[in-house]
Order: sequence, then structure tokens, then C-alpha cells
Amino acid sequence: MTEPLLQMTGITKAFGGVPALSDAALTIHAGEVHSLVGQNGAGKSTLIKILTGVYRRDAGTVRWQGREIDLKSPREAQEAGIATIYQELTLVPQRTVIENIVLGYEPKTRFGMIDWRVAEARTRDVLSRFGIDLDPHRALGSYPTAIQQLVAIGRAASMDARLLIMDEPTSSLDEREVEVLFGVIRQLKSQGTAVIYVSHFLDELFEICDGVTILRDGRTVGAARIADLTKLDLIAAMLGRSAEDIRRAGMTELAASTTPAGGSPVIEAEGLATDRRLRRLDLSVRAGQIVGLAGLLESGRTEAARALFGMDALTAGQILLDGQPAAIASPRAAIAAGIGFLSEDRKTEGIIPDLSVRENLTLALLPRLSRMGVIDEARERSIVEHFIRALGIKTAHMDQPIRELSGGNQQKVLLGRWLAIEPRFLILDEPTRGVDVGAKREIQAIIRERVEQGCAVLLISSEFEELIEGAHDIVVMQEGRSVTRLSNPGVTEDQLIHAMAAGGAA
Amino acid sequence: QDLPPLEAKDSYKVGFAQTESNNPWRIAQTKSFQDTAATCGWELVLTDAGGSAAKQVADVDSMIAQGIDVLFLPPREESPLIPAVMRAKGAGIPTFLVDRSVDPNVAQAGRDYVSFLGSDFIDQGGRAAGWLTENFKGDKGVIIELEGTTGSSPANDRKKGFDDAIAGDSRFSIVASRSGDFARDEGRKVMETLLQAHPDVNVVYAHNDEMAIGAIQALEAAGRKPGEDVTIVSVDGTRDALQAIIDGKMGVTVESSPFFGPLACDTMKKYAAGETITPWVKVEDRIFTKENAAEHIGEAY
Amino acid sequence: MKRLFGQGHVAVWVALLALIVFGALRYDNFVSAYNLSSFLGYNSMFVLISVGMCLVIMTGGIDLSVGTVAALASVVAAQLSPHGLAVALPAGVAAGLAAGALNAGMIAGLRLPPFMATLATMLAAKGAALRLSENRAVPVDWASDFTKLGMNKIANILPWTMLIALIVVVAAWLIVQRSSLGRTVLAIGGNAEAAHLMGLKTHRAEIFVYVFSGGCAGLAGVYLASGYGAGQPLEGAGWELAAIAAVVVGGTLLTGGMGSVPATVAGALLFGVVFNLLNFENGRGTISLSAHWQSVIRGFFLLVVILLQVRLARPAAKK
Amino acid sequence: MSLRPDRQLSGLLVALAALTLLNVIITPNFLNMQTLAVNVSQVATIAIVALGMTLVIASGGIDLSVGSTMAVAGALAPIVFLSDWALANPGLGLTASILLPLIVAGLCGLFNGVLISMFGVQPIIATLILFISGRGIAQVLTNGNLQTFTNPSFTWLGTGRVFGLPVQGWIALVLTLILGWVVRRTIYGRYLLSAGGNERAAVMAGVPVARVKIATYVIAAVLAGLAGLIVVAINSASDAARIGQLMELDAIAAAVVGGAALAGGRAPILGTLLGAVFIQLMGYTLIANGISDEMTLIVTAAIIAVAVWLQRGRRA
Ligand SMILES: Nc1ncnc2c1ncn2[C@@H]1O[C@H](COP(=O)(O)OP(=O)(O)OP(=O)(O)O)[C@@H](O)[C@H]1O
Ligand SMILES: Nc1ncnc2c1ncn2[C@@H]1O[C@H](COP(=O)(O)OP(=O)(O)OP(=O)(O)O)[C@@H](O)[C@H]1O
Ligand SMILES: [Mg+2]
Ligand SMILES: [Mg+2]
Repeated sequence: MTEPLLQMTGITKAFGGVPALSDAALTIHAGEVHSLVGQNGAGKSTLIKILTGVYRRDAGTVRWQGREIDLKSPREAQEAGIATIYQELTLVPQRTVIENIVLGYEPKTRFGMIDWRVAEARTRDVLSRFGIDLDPHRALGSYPTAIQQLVAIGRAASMDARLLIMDEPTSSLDEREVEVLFGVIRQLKSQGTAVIYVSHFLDELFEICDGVTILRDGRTVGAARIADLTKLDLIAAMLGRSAEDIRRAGMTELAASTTPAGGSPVIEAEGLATDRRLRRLDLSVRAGQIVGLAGLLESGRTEAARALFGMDALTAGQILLDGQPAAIASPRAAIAAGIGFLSEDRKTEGIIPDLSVRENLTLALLPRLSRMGVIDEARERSIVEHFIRALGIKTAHMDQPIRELSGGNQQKVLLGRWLAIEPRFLILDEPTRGVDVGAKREIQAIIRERVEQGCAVLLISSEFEELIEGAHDIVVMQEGRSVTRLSNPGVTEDQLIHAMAAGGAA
Repeated sequence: QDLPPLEAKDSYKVGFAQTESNNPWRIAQTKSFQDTAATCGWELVLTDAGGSAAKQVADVDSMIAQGIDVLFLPPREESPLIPAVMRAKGAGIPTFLVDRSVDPNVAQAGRDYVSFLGSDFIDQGGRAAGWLTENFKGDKGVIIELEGTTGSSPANDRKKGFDDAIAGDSRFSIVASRSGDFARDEGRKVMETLLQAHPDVNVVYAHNDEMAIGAIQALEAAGRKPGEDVTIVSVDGTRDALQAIIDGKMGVTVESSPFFGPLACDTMKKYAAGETITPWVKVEDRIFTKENAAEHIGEAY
Repeated sequence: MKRLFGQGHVAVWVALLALIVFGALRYDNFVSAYNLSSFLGYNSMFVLISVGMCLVIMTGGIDLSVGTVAALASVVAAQLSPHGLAVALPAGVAAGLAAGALNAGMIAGLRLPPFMATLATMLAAKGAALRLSENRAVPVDWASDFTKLGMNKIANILPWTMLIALIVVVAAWLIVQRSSLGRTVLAIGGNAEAAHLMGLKTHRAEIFVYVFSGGCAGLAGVYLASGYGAGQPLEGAGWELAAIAAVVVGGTLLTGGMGSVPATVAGALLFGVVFNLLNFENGRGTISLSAHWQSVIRGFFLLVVILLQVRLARPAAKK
Repeated sequence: MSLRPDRQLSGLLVALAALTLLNVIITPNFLNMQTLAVNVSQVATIAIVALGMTLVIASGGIDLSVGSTMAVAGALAPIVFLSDWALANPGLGLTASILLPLIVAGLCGLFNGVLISMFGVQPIIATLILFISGRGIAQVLTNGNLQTFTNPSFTWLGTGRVFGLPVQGWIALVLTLILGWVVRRTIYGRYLLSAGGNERAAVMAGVPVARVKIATYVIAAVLAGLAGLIVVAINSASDAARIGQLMELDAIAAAVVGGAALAGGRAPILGTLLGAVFIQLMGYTLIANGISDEMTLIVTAAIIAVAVWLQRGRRA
């Protein structure tokens, strides 16, 4: 075999004495699409950040194109030919799409000034490659997460790197966009570019990757050609359990369609509209029922959730709680009425970075945890302890700042925040985003358990599997309207895709 | 080149470009001009530079633009206000400097402005020192000096006048000299601290009465007896200071009167009448001691 | 055009225009060559420091040292004024640049929070100015050509200093709009961590804005000495707040990431006009506003402009 | 609370100990009760204002108006107790002369809070409004005159001693303990840190962000008002032009040296007290040792930079 493009060996890194990586290794060849897998907190992102100079390693060597290197900043990494899409979106939301694409590599006129015309052309070029049609002069932050994610990918892909690193690029993309992304990856690959691909969607790995490296608890426990593995092998290696255990459990844990939902409607939306692109939403969720919300990007699913949670003022329609009209004017009011909402945007709408895991987890519960404004700390601790165990949150201790947790573990804390208030109605916008396969099933199991206890759930997901297996009913949205309601059992993927796409013409 | 003339008439548009309004002395001065306006037939244009010499020049500029007949200017600083004086002259507006002067090397009374009405800060410091050397009973004077705002001309001058005069008397030594920013609170704080470091102090010279009062409070809080074991001398002649003198807590305060209005009116009228004005219309500053304090407290501000 | 007047920037132009019209209608000689040239001369200092502050704020930083740095530069320039403009001007600007470099070192190098780092420089520059000047204003040499800078005007209206300030403004605007440095400045303010991860030269940009701001303050200080006849160690108190207010009234967010250089200039001029109007109002003889009332009115005026800005910016923000 | 603030505190404690030791060696008469009393009385007002400032900073804001608020409260108190009504009812008059200024100060805070949380005005600018006009209002109230008085019961607030130490020192200490407890143990404290840490997320978790912010500015303003009363009481005089001048910078410096982050989300109450003490002691050292005023500025600048750098250094 030829000299590998990248060879990392014996990488060790600890944060404040707690090891994140111990003796991790990774080898990539030119033109290879290589996957890095592992549970939440296994150290994938950390390994990547060590490679690109965001963190300094405690020990270990990095060989790049045959030479030992020591990159000190992301800039150096880029100059060496490594382009990276980090797990947390790292773009500048206030600036325009064009700027976010060309920042740092602006085309210049003869006088050394930025040539905005060329920059725009380059941006359009990148966008069209991903089939995105948008106004590149608008602030990036005004677009949904998925678009931003695509822009980040576009930026990285346009840098002509030797190695392109993608840390969970598809976590907010739907299947169609994932296909586009794969097209781009294949094209890059054919040009000899290597790709490190991190994802918790194992099917994707089998589709796009050549090789795989498995991390467990900061250690590289295996590397192989992906063709030599089955999905079960992969899961077993990640979790450190035998394949047999896993087989017995089945793939998703929602499987709600098996139990018929019999309760009365907890929440009903009648003709809801907001001036945020929600045109008309009709919906009802019964106690003990999971209703899925499906739709393409921009179809307004998030907007539907925001309206139900009192975040956007209604311009038409009304919300009924237990059959009674309810005024839900703010998230605070919604929470008081027993509604929870797990946002898809973990970073800006979820975590309070400097607060601890404990403080983050109990934030929505506080009014019930305190008397005359004083928090009952003993009770708080016991509740947090319970959820850390129940959700398998990997944290040094409950007083660790949440920003130090891995992405997936942050997500679990946030789920815990909403489960803790024991909601009657829970809105989950991409609840298992960035969560590893093991944890995903645990989370799904917990959701199912809540539903069986009578909780009503509105599940927004871009994963068809999750919707089809999990939801009793699926409401399909298009352009801000709820257009169809499909009933399980019996919904097929084709049917769903058809319903999502067809309406556009209607 | 001659001074611009001033025609004699009943009513004048008069500019008074105050430097700042953050201490009782300045406020009394402004009030004096306002009170005089009614009796002297002034239509007063009042500006306040908020302690900035540059803004004071801009203020004078805007008065010139408004077409004032006469300018009364208490220049915040000696040099930086020269452009204001020159521009007023250029616009044919007779200018009287009030309470502080400008750099005589560049602008001169009788040529660039009519006259300077005011007292002599250096002299004030010197007179405070003079009283001290005459009346100090002990044989060793340990002095703490509370300076005015660092870099301001009264602080510099009052320090120079006092320090030069006291240097001639071997009994005295200044152990600490420190800014109290012309304010009571700051004067008190600085005094409290210096008193801890120099417990043997028996004389305090403050550049104004407010700081002197602050020093008295600090001394009392430390269990000292101002007036008995510590002699306090100061400048200004405020009501509180006169009261302190009457109460025996303070030795002397050299008057620095803010009541310029009547003098300004008088001088301007004379100038309009064609009289020659002396380059320096000196204000006769009194000196307040136990002998005359009670008599004058009624007129103090 | 849209860049110039867009978004939350409208309020400041509207207010500026309204006040000028108001002044022109209400007072004689408000729009006279004399008042105009004096106004432009005095305010060129504030335009300069505001532009420097604008770039700093775009990165999400702040520079509290501009006022005392200008004072320091004025002292340096005044002391060197006997050697003529050709020496005193660069020396004053260099003093400003040096102070800016000190800020940059603490902020980009040692990663101190800008507020505290520039607060330290603010104190140190004042101390240095007092020390150099031995606690008193330093007269300039009137015989040299140094005072020409501050005193001379083009066509009797446009002071040289305002012309220079405008050149600096245009340069700053070009840098922000058209250079990668300028775009990096905005990116840092938008999301410093992301800018770093995107591989931008964030250090360089941070150093640049503080040094630039220091240079602007230095230039303002040179003008202070040249136009007002002395190096003034005590001048500059509160200038930083005036500059911050100008920037914010110009529609720039203190959190950084966006902002407008021209609107900042308008903001600086706006506050100048308010002072000027107050002086003229006092000259009308109807009411005489005491200094106390004047500050009440200035605060109230700031409130009105800010509320106007909030109103005008709201609909835009919603979209 | 996590270990982090404690580590920061220990850095500050080391710096304080070093400074104290230095004083013991070089400053004459440092080790005596009066020195302690002087420092306590001087630090108290800064500390009280800085406590409020810490809360404001924790909410992600800043309050430039504290000095003006001090002036307003300080100007009002003598007006009240020198009024005919108060002279006729000394007891009630004294109470009113303390309560009324505090209420008015609270209204100043309300004004700031409403502008910031209801109108979305940036804190530095919202509070700049009162920074500019608040003092003007105080001066208009008093016509710019210095108000001097003798009123032993009111003056006690500034000059009284309890267990040998100035009353205002005890007030500052008690307030520190109360606020420290509030931040750690009450729902308000938790909400405050959430709102300052990530406002959007806080709103979505049901935190009444607007109310929390308004309350925070009101608390800060009331504390500033209290400090204003103390200043007036110490001096037996109220000078609207001077009370609390530059206090905002001292208070912010104390908070930041104490470990507050201007981005919000952290409220190290004990650190703030120590930060204020550090700044006070530094000033004392320089004055007592006869460092000139100009050099004091330069040395202060250097020490602030180093102190903040030490804080940072420990975080990285
Ligand atoms: N800055 C930090 N400070 C302290 N601990 C950290 C920090 N960054 C990461 N860690 C810890 O290091 C471990 C590995 O985290 P990392 O983000 O690499 O996991 P990951 O494999 O990317 O997980 P995920 O799939 O959830 O993204 C975690 O336990 C995390 O808590
Ligand atoms: N191409 C676009 N051009 C302009 N605005 C867009 C575009 N795409 C999305 N948006 C903005 O994003 C919002 C649409 O929300 P979003 O796409 O999140 O809906 P969704 O169905 O919830 O999708 P998802 O949850 O999968 O991200 C709209 O408010 C709209 O302003
Ligand atoms: Mg990760
Ligand atoms: Mg969405």
C-alpha cells in the first residue's frame, strides 16, 4: 500500500484531568472516505479538533503526507490542505451567505480589494452544486439550520482540500439533501480528496464510506474496511457488547404503532397561522399518542412547533387544550400548561453553556422545585441524578459545565430538561439528532414509556424510519400548511415521500 | 491693532462661556452673572463647556456666530483658550477674561482682549502660607497638602504660591502633597489615608474649602482635634469654611470670590464709555480668620 | 445606497436632518459659514475617534482609552511643535498608535477582556500625559507651521482637519466593505469562535482595530493641540462614551458583527448638532437653560433617538 | 457551584495576601485598627455598588448610570429631612429620607430595565441616558447647590461604628452574604445566570427574562442609591455634581477583577467583594506611600491589567 495521507497514533488528551482520548489512532489514505464512529463522548470531535489545531494534544504523533506535523491553529490546518466542518455550526450568522462562503479566501481585484462580483459568482456556483436556491445577500442566520449546514459544507468543499473532515454533517439534513451531499462526496473522492465522515446514521456509512475507525471511551478499538462489517458488528464494537445482545433488541425503540392510542385529544390546533411562514395548521394529538410531523425543509414544521409553544404570536386560529381554548402567549405559559419543546437548535435555543449539567437540566422545572423562590437543592440533586442515570448521560459530575459535554450528551441533558417537567404534551424537534445508536434507542424507549403513561407527543423528524415506526399518525406539511394525515399501521416510506412532495403541485 | 470698540447702549447681548458647573464656586459665579444680567441690561448667552477647554472654544465660536456684543470668558486653561480670544477679537467682539487669564506671551490685555478681571491664584497660596508662618505656634510644622484637580491651573498655582512661600521657613516641611480633586469626599478619603501614614501631621493646607472640610471630618474621625492640634488653612471663603473658622476648627481661608457679575458690569460700562481699562482689574481678595469670619458669614455662598 | 441608509441606520440620518432643519428655521446664523466651519472643526475630533471606535465595536470589543490617548497625543505633539508639523503630526499619531498597540497586545495577545484592558490604558495614558506635561497644558509653538493644521480652512468653511477625518472615514469604510481584513473584523464580532475555526486571521484583525482606533485618537489629539493651541493632558474625559454613543446611534450593535461607518459619522455629528443647538437656544433669550437642564435634555434627546431607532429597526429585524 | 469560581477566588486571595504583606512591610502604621476602619469605610460604597453591578453584568448587561443614581438619591435625602414636615416629625422624616431616595433610585433602575428588556435597547446606551441626565436631574433638584446639614441620626449611616468597624462596612458584608445566597439558592439567581448565559434558550425554558432583567437593574439601582445615601451621610453634605462620579468604572473593575465575565452568565458575589477590597487596598497603598498622582494612574493601570490577566490565565 502507498504512504497514508494521514496517520495519527497514540493520541492522548485530557480536559482538566479527565481523559477524553487515550491512545487513539486514525489512518486515512488519499481518495478514501473514512468514517469515524463511536458513542456520544467517545472522543470523535476531540480527535478531529486535535488534528486541526483547535486543541493541543498531550501526547501522540500526527503524520501528514508522510511528514510529522504539529498544527497550531485551524488556519494552519487549512493551509496544509485540511478543510473541516465542525460539529457545532461554525459560521457567522450575522453575515451574508456570500461572506460565509468566501471569508478568509476572498477573491481580490487588482487593487487588493474584495471582488464582490466574483465572490457572488463563486457562491452561486457552490450553492447550485448543492441545489440550494436562496438569496446569497441575506444574513445566513435568517436561514434554517439545514441551509446553514449546507452552506458550511459548501464552504469547506470549495476549498480544494486534500482532506475534508465532516463532523456529523447530516444531523440536520433530510434524505434528499443527504443524497446531494453524497453526490458531492463521490465527486470529491474521484478527484482524490480524502474525507473523514462522522455520523451516527450507520446506514449512511455503509452507503458512502470505504473504511471505518471505531472509538470507544477515547481509545481506538478497531479499524476495518466497511465492506467487511455488518451493521451489527459495528454497533457491537461501538458499544463494546456482543452482536447477539444487540440483535435481540431491534432497531428502533419507538414502535408505538403496536399500541393503539386511546386517549382524548390533549391538544388541538385549528387553523393556526403566524407571520413566520405558518399558513394553516390543523392538528390534534391524543393522550398516549405520538403524532409525527413530516415535511421537506422549509415546510414549516419548526414554525408549527413554535406556534404551539407560544413563541410566535398567532395571526389566525386557536389552540385547544383538553378541548378548551387556551391562550398560550409565551413559552412560560406553555410550560405552565404542561407543554415541553425540545428545540432542534441545541446551541442557540437549548443549552446555557456556562451553567452546569444540573442547572441546565432543572431549568424548566425550577418553579416546581422551589418554595417562595428558594430552590430545594436536595430534591434538585436527586432528580438530576435520576436523569443522568436514566438517560446515560456521560458527565464527570453533575456540576460540570454543560459546554464541556459532547454534543450527544448535551442533547440528552436537554431531553432530560423536558422529561423532568412531566409534560402532558411534548414537542420533539429532531430529538435524536447527534445521538449515537445506543443512546438513540434508550431515548426512544424513554419516549415510548412516557407515551404509554399518557403523554402526548408531537415528533418532528427527518428520519423516515423514526416517523414510520414511531408515530401513530403522521401529519404532512407543505409550505406552511398541514396537508395530509396518514395513519399507522400501514404507512410506507414511499407513501410518505409521495405525500411530502406531491402536495407542492396541488 | 486696536481693541474692538463697544458702543454705549441700553442693552447688550452678552456671552458668558462658563467652563463647568460641577462645583459650588462655579455655580455661584454663574449665578452672579445671571443676577447681574437683570440689573445691567444684559441679554445673557450662557454656555457650559463641561470641563473641556476645546468645547469652551467651540462654545465661544457659537456665541460669535450668534452675534454677541461682549464676551466674558473664564478660560479653563491658559493656552488652549487663546484661539477663542483671538477669534472673538477677529469678530470685533470685546473680550473680558474672568478669574483666570491666558498665556501672556501670545495674547495680551489691551491688545487682544480688554482686561483680565480676577485674583491671583499664586498669591492666594502665598497668603495662606503667610498667615500660617505668622500664626503657627509650634516649632515644627508637618504639612499635608491637599491639591486641587491634578493639572488644573488653580491647583498648580495655589501649590506654587504656597510651596514657594513656605520654603522660606525652616520650621515647615510638606510630608505629603496629593490631589483631592477639589471635592469634599475625595479630600476626606485622601486625608484619612495620609493621616494613617503620617500621624505626626499638624498642618493641613487645602487648595479649596471643600477639601479642607473633608480633612476636618477625617481628622475628627481619627480622634484628632482640628484647630487645636492640627492647623488648617485653605482658599475660597465658603460658608462652611467660615463656620468652621467660627467653631475654631479651621485657621484661615483666603477669599477667592466668585461674585464677578457686578464687577463685570461695571468694567464693561466703563469700557463702553470710552475709559481706558487697566490690563488687570484686580479683585481684592479678603482673608477670613477668627476675627472677621462671623461678620462675613452672611454673605458667603 | 442601501448600504448607506439601510436597516437601523435610517434613524440617525433622519434625526440629523431633522435637527439641522429645525436649527436652520429657528435660529439666525445657525447655517452660517462661521458656525459651520467651527462646528466641523470641533467635531472632526469626534468623527475620528468614533470611526476608530466603530471598527473596534464591530469586533465586539470596546475602546475606553480614546479620550486620554488623544490627550496624550496632544501633549506629545505640542511638545514637538517647535519642530513643525512634519515632526509633531507623525509623533502625535505614533503616540496614539503605540497606545493602540498596547491595547492590542493585552487583548489579542494576553486575551484580556477589552473593557478592562482599555480601561487600564485609559488610566495609564492619562498618567503618562500628566507626567510628560508636568501637570499643565503645554503651549504650542505659534511661530511654527504646526497650528496651520488646526486653524486653516478650505474656502473658509471646510477645516483641514475635517477633510483628513473624512479621508480616514473613507479609508475605514473601504476597509470594512472591500477588504478581507474588514470582513474578518465583522466575522469576529459575529462569532469569534467560528471565525477562528473558519481559519480567519482573527488576531491580525483584532490587532488592527485597536491600533487603528489608537491612531485615530492620536490624530484627534494632534488636532486638539494644533487647533486649540496646547497639548492638554486633562482633555478627553468622556470622549469614549461620546464615541460609543455615536456608534450605537449609528445602528451598530455593541455585540459586534455588523455596523456602518457612515452612519457612525452621522451619529458623531448628531451629538455635535445637539450641543450646538443648545448653545443657540440659550442665545435666543427666551429661556436660559442651566447646564443641569442641558444635560437632562441631552439625555432625553438620546432616549428619543434610541426609541426612534428601535421603532425603525423592528420591522426590518422581524423579516 | 463548580470548582471554577473557587479557583478564581483563590487567585484573588493570593493577590490580596501579597498586597497586604507588602503593606505590612512598607506602609507605616499599617497594622492598626484605624487603618482597617479607614479602608472598610472607603471600600463599602464601591463594594455595595459593585454587588449590584455584578448582577447586571451576570445578566449580560452593564450599568453606567449607578453614579448618577447615587447622586439622585444623595440629593434627595437632605431635601427630605431638611423639609419642614420632616423637621416637625423627626422619626418619620428620617425614615422617609432613607426610603424615598431608595424608591426613586429603584425607579431609575426600572427605567433602565424597561428600556433594555421591553424596548430592546442595548444596556450600555440605555444606561448612558441616565448617566447623562440623572446627574442633571439631581442638580436641578438642588439647583446645583451643595446641601450641608447636621443630622446625627442620618449621619450615623456613614460615621457610626458597630463592633469598632464602620456601619457601612457591615452593610456591605451583610449584602454580600444575602446576594451570594440569592444567586446560589434562589430561582431568581438561577434565572439571572440563564438569561445572561443564553437568553434565547432561557426564554424557551420558561425563564421570565424580561422580568428578571428589570428586577436586576432595580436591585442595582437601589444598591447604588444606598451607596449614595452613605456618601452623603459621611460627608454631612450632598454635592449632586460629585456624588458617585466615576463610580461605574470602579464598580465594573471590582466586579471583573472579582471574576465576573462581561459576556454574562456568571455572578461571583464574594469575588466582587474581594475585588473591591483589592482595588481599595491598592489605592490606599499608593496614597499612603506618597506615589504621585500621575504615577498612581499608571501603576493602577498596570495592576488592573495584571489582576485581570491572572483571572484569565487560570481559565485557559
Ligand atoms: N472543552 C472540553 N472540556 C472538558 N471536557 C471536554 C471538552 N471537550 C470535550 N470534552 C469531553 O471529552 C469527551 C469526548 O468528547 P467529544 O466531543 O470528542 O465526543 P464525540 O465522540 O464527538 O461525541 P458526540 O457523538 O456526542 O459528538 C467527552 O466526555 C466530553 O465531555
Ligand atoms: N430558501 C430559503 N429562502 C428564504 N428563507 C428560507 C429558506 N429556507 C428557509 N427559510 C426560512 O426558514 C424558515 C423555514 O423553516 P424550516 O426550514 O426550519 O422548516 P422546517 O420544516 O421546520 O425544516 P427543518 O425543521 O427540517 O429544518 C422560514 O421562516 C424561512 O424564513
Ligand atoms: Mg462530537
Ligand atoms: Mg425545522
